[in-house]
Amino acid sequence: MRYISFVLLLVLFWIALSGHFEPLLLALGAVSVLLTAFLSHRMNIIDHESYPLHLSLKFPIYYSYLFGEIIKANIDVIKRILSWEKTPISPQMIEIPRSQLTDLGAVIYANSITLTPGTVTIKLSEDSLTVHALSKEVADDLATGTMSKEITKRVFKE
Amino acid sequence: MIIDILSSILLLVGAALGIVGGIGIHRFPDFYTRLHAIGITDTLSALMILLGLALQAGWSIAAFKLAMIFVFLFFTSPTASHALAYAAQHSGLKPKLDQK
Amino acid sequence: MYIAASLAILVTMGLALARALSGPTTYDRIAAVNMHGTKTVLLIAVFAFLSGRTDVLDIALVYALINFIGVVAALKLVEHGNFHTSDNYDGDVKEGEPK
Amino acid sequence: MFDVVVDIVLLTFLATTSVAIMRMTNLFAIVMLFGIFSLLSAGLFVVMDAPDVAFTEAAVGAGISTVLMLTTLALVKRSKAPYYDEAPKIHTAWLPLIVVIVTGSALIYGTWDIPNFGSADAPSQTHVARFYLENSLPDTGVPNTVTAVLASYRGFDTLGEVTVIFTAAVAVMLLIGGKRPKSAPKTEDEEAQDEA
Repeated sequence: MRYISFVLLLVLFWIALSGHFEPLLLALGAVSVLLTAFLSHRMNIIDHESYPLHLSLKFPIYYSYLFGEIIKANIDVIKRILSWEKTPISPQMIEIPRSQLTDLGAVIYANSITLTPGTVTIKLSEDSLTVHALSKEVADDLATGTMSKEITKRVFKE
Repeated sequence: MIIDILSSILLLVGAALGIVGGIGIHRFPDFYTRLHAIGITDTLSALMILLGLALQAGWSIAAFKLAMIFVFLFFTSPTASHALAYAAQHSGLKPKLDQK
Repeated sequence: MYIAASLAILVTMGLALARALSGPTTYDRIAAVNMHGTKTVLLIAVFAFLSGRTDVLDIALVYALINFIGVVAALKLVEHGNFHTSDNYDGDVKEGEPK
Repeated sequence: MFDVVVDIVLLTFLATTSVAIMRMTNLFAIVMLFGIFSLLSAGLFVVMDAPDVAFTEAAVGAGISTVLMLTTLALVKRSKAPYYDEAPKIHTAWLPLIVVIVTGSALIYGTWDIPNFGSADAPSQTHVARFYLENSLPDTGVPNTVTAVLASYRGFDTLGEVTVIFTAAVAVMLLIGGKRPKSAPKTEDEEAQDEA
């Protein structure tokens, strides 16, 4: 199932990038798709974590939320860059609890934190995340754990 | 017509955000804070520029390629930022923190 | 407006280049190189539309990936290769120290 | 017209980068700047209508060669000192300067004979190029003319090149690949990876 969808994805990708349908080129494309699939199989990189097929239906909901957050965070950072104050920023290092159970969930959370400007995940350990935040407000906001709850709700809830 | 105006606005705002990020990496005091400025150019600025171009391209292979460029940037930039921050911290580079 | 956008991107590239040249730490440089790469991708994308040859977008696509590979290779080395080389290096992490 | 502006700006960046590379002593920073250098020159190739060259430059110059140089740095790593030396001794290298100036002026003198960029009566436009542009698609069925010439019209030549590169790669791998030195103990997560 996983492999079938992976090969289908590769085929779609190949066709979309090439846009040619002559038999010779299609054959070359098929060879490259199969080679890629074989190599990925040998490298053992198509599994539950690296190719989360079971979550794919939930990603649109998650990304629509994430884009909202990214835009908000961008506006905040832009204001700080362009502000006339001498020190518009107050950098913080905070540790927040890792509330997701699975590794995949924790990585999604850490990734979301890094993607929103103003916060960068520095370290992901067994039970906490170390985050560098551009300002105290952002850090406090993150410490409330709203984002973590939202992600758990949107990605992992049935 | 509306699409043209919209895509111009997106393009110009995106490019302007790029410059803002560029100012940011010179204005902020240390490496970790500069990462946040780079975050702007990697997310919103890239998104707006590529979206503006995609509006011009319409439904075509070009639009698909733009979408792929965005997806790649979107997946790789947080990985790069995180790896960079982790490596910097691991090697003992101390962030300048607010002393308040 | 393509022209205005590409000029703005060029300015950003210049700013990133200045940061890459001035450092002060190696990490600043890598970050600036990464940003410079992203901006090159965008410049090529805008330029493809400016000149009306959208097949050039393939190159932007390749860049987006290559740039990432370059950065990750650099970081892999920084992390595993005893490579604590901020120019004003003052840490004392020993080789082989567990992470 | 605007092409020219972009050309000039990119060339300025390129010159700045190369001067910076020369003045820098940190090898790692130099490798990163080489990456920028490749990206900039590939950008120039795109502006000057040579997407194939830009492709190669992006993949080889910015990608593989950066990785290779970084790997080399890792292989020759020193145990303690960071990858930069003491500040270089200030002396003026007159001989290299003269050599560079002479070579540079010879090259610039050489460009006077080259036809202008994109001029229609340049030899490269008037001789065989037209034949390949018209015939490569029906002959080989490959849409990209450069690929058609490389892999089909001069396929034997390319085969020779590939053989040389392959031999070189095998030789290098025999020389430096081999077994990993046993002195470096594996970290825990590497072992975990091995087991997985």
